[in-house]
Amino acid sequence: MAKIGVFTCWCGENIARNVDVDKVSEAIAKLPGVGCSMNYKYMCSEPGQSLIATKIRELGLTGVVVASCSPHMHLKTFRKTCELAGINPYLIEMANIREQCSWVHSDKEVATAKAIELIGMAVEKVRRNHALQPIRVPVTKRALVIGAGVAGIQAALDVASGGVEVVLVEREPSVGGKMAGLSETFPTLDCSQCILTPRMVEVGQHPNIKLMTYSEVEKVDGYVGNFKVTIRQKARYVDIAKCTGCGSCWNACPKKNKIPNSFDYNLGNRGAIYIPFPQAVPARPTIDPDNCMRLQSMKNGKELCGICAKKCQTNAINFHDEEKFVEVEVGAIIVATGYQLYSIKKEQENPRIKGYAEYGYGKYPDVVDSLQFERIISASGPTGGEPKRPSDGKTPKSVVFIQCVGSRDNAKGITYCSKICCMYTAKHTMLFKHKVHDGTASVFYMDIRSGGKMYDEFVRRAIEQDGAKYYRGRVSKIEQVMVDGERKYRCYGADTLKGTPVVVDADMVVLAGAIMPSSGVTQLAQKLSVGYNEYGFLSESHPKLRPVETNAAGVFVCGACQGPKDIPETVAQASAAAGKALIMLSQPELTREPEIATIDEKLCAACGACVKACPYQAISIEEIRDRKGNFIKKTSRVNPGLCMGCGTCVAVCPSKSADLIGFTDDQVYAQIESLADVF
Amino acid sequence: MNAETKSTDAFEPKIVAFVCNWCTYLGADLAGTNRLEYPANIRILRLPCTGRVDFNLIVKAFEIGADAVLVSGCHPGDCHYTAGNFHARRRWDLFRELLDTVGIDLNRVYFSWISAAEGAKFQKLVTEIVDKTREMGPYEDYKKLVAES
Amino acid sequence: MDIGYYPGCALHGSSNDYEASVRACMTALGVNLNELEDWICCGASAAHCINHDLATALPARNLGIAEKMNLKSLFAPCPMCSMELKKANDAIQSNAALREKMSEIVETPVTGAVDVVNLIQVFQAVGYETIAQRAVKKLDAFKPACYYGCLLTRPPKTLKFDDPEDPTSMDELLSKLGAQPVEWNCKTVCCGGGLTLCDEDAVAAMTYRVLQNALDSGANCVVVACPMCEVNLDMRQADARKLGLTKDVPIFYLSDLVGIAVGLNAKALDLNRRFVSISDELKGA
Amino acid sequence: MSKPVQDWSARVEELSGAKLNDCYQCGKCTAGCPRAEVMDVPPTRIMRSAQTGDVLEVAKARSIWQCLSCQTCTARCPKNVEVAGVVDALRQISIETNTFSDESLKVVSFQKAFLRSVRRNGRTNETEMATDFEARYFFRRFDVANVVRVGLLGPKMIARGKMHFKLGSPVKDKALVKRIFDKCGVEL
Ligand SMILES: Cc1cc2nc3c(=O)[nH]c(=O)nc-3n(C[C@H](O)[C@H](O)[C@H](O)COP(=O)(O)OP(=O)(O)OC[C@H]3O[C@@H](n4cnc5c(N)ncnc54)[C@H](O)[C@@H]3O)c2cc1C
Ligand SMILES: Cc1cc2nc3c(=O)[nH]c(=O)nc-3n(C[C@H](O)[C@H](O)[C@H](O)COP(=O)(O)OP(=O)(O)OC[C@H]3O[C@@H](n4cnc5c(N)ncnc54)[C@H](O)[C@@H]3O)c2cc1C
Ligand code: SF4
Ligand code: SF4
Ligand code: SF4
Ligand code: SF4
Ligand code: SF4
Ligand code: SF4
Ligand code: SF4
Ligand code: SF4
Repeated sequence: MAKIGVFTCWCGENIARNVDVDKVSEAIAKLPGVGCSMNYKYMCSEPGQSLIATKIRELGLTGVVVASCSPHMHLKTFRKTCELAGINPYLIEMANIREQCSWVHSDKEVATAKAIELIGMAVEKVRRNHALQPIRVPVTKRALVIGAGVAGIQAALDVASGGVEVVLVEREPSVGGKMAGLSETFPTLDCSQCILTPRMVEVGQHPNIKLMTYSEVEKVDGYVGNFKVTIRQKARYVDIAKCTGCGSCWNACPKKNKIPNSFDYNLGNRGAIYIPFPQAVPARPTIDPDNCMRLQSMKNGKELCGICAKKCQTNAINFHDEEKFVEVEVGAIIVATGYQLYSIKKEQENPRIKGYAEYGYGKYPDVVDSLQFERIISASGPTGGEPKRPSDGKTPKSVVFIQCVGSRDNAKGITYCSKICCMYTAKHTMLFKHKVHDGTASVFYMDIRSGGKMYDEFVRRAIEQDGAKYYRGRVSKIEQVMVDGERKYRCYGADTLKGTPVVVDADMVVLAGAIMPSSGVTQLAQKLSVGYNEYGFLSESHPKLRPVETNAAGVFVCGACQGPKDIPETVAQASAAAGKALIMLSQPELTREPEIATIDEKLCAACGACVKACPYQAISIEEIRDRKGNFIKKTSRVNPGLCMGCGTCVAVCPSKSADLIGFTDDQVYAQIESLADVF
Repeated sequence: MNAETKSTDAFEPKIVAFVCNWCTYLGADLAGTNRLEYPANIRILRLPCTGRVDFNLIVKAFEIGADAVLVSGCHPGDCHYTAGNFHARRRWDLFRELLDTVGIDLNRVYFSWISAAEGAKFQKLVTEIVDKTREMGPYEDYKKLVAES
Repeated sequence: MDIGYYPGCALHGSSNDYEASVRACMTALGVNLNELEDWICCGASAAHCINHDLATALPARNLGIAEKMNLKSLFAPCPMCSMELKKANDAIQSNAALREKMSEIVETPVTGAVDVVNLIQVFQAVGYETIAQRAVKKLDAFKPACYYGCLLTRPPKTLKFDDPEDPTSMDELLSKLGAQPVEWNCKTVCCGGGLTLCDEDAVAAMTYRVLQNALDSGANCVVVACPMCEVNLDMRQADARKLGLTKDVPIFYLSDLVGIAVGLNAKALDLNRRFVSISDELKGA
Repeated sequence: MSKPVQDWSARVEELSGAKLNDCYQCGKCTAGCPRAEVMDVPPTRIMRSAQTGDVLEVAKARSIWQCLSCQTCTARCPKNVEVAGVVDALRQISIETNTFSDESLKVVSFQKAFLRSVRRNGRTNETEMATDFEARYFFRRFDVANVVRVGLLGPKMIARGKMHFKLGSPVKDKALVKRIFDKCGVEL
């Protein structure tokens, strides 16, 4: 038999001024099942709370309604009161007679009547409340970081230094990401390798970091605190435990310097066994199976070449290596898969994105993208930092830089600003001018976006000190022409400030292509249940207040995979993500509100409507079998680790087998029906 | 409404509102904090998300005598649950058809987005709904329909 | 194959050599041209400058005739005509009010149901493979600069044909027939044809740019699929020479080259009336 | 003359179907326009004027009649704006308001001569058109050089059978063509 205590608060004058609290208590006392109804000046105060506690104990109340302010204000307070008094904290409901009544209705009679109805609704609900226990889940104190660019490196080092183990997965043979290939970096023009290499080495040596390069995430199971992740380690054909990195193999490979090196964006060459760049971590080679003569010949049962293995003193080379699957258990996941440049050329993979046939990228050898230019002027690049154009190795005297290529171009299918190209283009003009003093750097831009500490000063320096010529206008077309026997690239542009067309003949053209998320990121996002936008940039929970969390509990994002970003922002975000992961992993166990969905498996028709509707992929269809393993029926099942309690499944279930604890159909209908008498 | 305090012939519309916990409920709280007065004809039911609202809940509200129903949640894209209100929105077209089929006057069902910061919008909306419903008069048709069947 | 045919004013006037070439070539390929009965001018370069409604009404009249004749597709060898026809067709198809208005103005029902095609599309419909099989002569003497001009691909929203910046459909056909089309810059650069009678100096400069680039890229002729391009590049070449054009460049219609490949002679293709005369070798003799 | 229109932006949008506010003044239309070099108001500025509604100034400009309708601007506009359509709209407005400059008379005369020929015959007759154009243009401008130049070209074309004195196959329903012109409110 229900015995409900109803405690009406005056909130000083706040409620009592417009609601006749005595009349309320009187009316409520008459409701069936109400065991006590009283009012007090400040229910949330110490004496107010002890009044409630005393009544709970004295009368053996089975449920409590506090009629006062918004539950967002004090539901937690009164739950604690109940718990202290010895009843389950989920057996209390609040009626909001302040924000929804006394503060918004001045007619006292009307407000009093409404207060009585609101409390009546709460009484009907609490009568149907059940004792609930918060869900507790254990936490595996280990984090997974996916992607080892500067974002992944920073996040891994921070988590590891916080005393938590990290598994760092990188799909390339070396860590470092794009930053490892940059020349000097804005806004300070320090050498990229000089600042990144020490951290790459640290990642390779940190006792808390298990580095898995040339590996990708295959499968993700489980939920926050308890993920089981399967990682695929690609066949490297070199046992990096045995290998010392001596280099005898790659120096002897007959394919040495014959295969385009993707790390140099195909401007330089490597061998079939190679390290992508000298500072690679791990400093261990990889065999490229498509270009190795031995591995190719083995397909036909032959054994050609094999020179590298003969040279190797440590027997590290294994032509029979195979890909391996490794399962790791982690409590939190940080995604740091970075970006790639929009490919610019006429042919595009994504049908929604169009290329720039008018710029001849991919057709004209000296029309390069911005990352290629980074390699061309990088001291570690294929030309040793001497600016040379790809077609004939001549030093370019006139370079045209074009901004917003792809970015902000609706016709090509990308509407956003890539945010960093204004800055790196200014940098490019400076680095070029520092190396070719009599050269001309011309920039075509639409707007200069240089918001950041010392950023605008940086751009102004490019113009004022280094004499870069900035034209405000887009380029319409680039044509390869011969001028006095010299190959030139004629850029048909505009100077919108002057209001005329401008034509500039360049020896080389650099296109600042749009920043796009790394290939394959959407498949990864689906494995992790992380949202992404139409371009594939991963979605944070809230752009301002939860910038590194995602809506998948326990999964965090940082760096350019979330949106275009420069290094300072990337690193800041990586540390933030590491911090958030450490906060989560520092708890002995995770508790979650018990207000989640349940399925009545007897009723469920396994139609799958809920599975499709659930925004968190928390429901799946499973088979019920008897003890002998005979199939009985299919049913949907909620994973309590994933369910966030939104109730969408309940609304879509045609057989009414789904319900939401804490907001059950039973409770909600009772609330509505309580109005039947007064309506 | 309370029959003793109001003269019986003056029609007081009865409105049931299903609102989400994270946006519209907080918007209503803000209207309160700012003392934005609005008609007392509305009864709010707090649900986690508008995604939780199904067709039957709306029908139920009319069955017990509501003259209008409001469903209000977060703005699209701001949903606390990523996509819950998106589902609600997609269902909305279906709702309308179904409601129409069971004979509910679609002019009596309101769907809106009110954020936690939009106390004034909440005040305005409730006032408008009450005014409009007052104009339309009591929803006798549906009650008759229920009584007949 | 049967297809509707809209010659347009140019092919019945100054560019009657194009009509001869197209007709001969189509007959050789077994394409039967059903000429629109009582067609009128599509308005070409003038109507859209002067009156918005007229620019739709003139082509609409022709589309109405085509619909009345139950023609599924309509071949207009002049890209300006086919662009204007297509534009009107699209507008009428997607806008019910305009459909009514135009049907009333042209006193014929028009719904926008006709598929308007250009010369290259007709060859595509016949099939490049089929044409190659019918070829009796290899075009190995030809190093054409395939010139698409403005209106074969532009505006792309209306034409939806080939890449507007780097079209290749003509190059592909001619490569199949043994020619060696050159890579060049001016495939879609305007030759100035629109103002050929009004601003001779400017037009000469534009013609020069196109022709010189063709020569610099190693071409021995320019191939067009447009009567205006032909007249302009051919007739204005004397002026271009004054600006420095290094030598004469013979201009062909695409149908000329296909015709030569399938064995037609210079007379059948009407190759003898060009301003810049064509060598016997290139006439396919 | 058509009715006077107050809001020129709206009128330009109506005639061209272009969304003027989409233009972000990037200059790509000017950069690729084969005529921008000689234009007094290049396409980007034409767009800007249309955007602000200050159109009558541009209607006087030579540029709009120097445009070749080559569609390069429209094809390359990153914002998918119908730039060439805007130019057409301005040409129509300049004729409606009779604001085109003297310098543009030649082109306007040519276009009108063309359409007059179509109105009369249903198709163009080049000889008639050329004579009409030369006559009107010559009498208004005394541009002897032009008469001589076109005069020199004429014989060349006739010699090659490219200029015709009569239409090959005349249009039967010529009256309908006239009605079409009238219904569209074309004044030539
Ligand atoms: C031309 C150019 C010049 C620049 N210059 C500067 C500058 O001067 N100053 C500055 O501050 N910023 C500069 N930037 C920006 C800078 O490159 C980025 O801010 C930074 O590299 C982003 O780091 P990241 O770790 O997020 O991404 P990335 O560097 O892209 O790293 C991502 C890593 O994840 C790996 N990965 C991707 N997908 C997977 C997967 N599915 N599984 C496993 N691993 C995966 C990749 O292989 C890569 O190693 C420049 C950018 C460009 C394009
Ligand atoms: C007009 C305007 C509009 C904006 N609109 C937006 C927007 O729409 N979206 C957006 O994302 N951002 C917006 N911003 C930016 C936003 O205001 C800032 O990003 C944000 O407020 C910065 O937060 P903060 O905590 O760093 O600094 P503050 O908000 O300045 O907080 C600093 C606090 O420290 C206290 N304090 C200062 N010195 C001391 C001291 N010595 N000892 C103790 N306490 C001290 C101050 O009293 C203050 O409470 C806007 C900014 C402006 C100017
Ligand atoms: S020779 Fe052997 S030890 Fe030396 S780098 Fe090659 S694989 Fe490693
Ligand atoms: S076996 Fe392959 S990797 Fe080794 S040296 Fe030969 S080609 Fe190079
Ligand atoms: S950062 Fe600058 S160059 Fe890059 S897209 Fe934005 S405005 Fe264009
Ligand atoms: S200072 Fe402010 S207003 Fe000026 S450019 Fe920078 S961000 Fe924009
Ligand atoms: S309540 Fe929401 S999150 Fe939970 S299972 Fe249902 S739809 Fe999914
Ligand atoms: S919607 Fe309902 S019946 Fe269908 S699978 Fe889900 S719980 Fe079962
Ligand atoms: S190209 Fe388009 S967006 Fe750019 S200035 Fe011209 S009309 Fe405007
Ligand atoms: S259509 Fe006119 S404005 Fe546009 S590019 Fe061609 S000539 Fe220039």
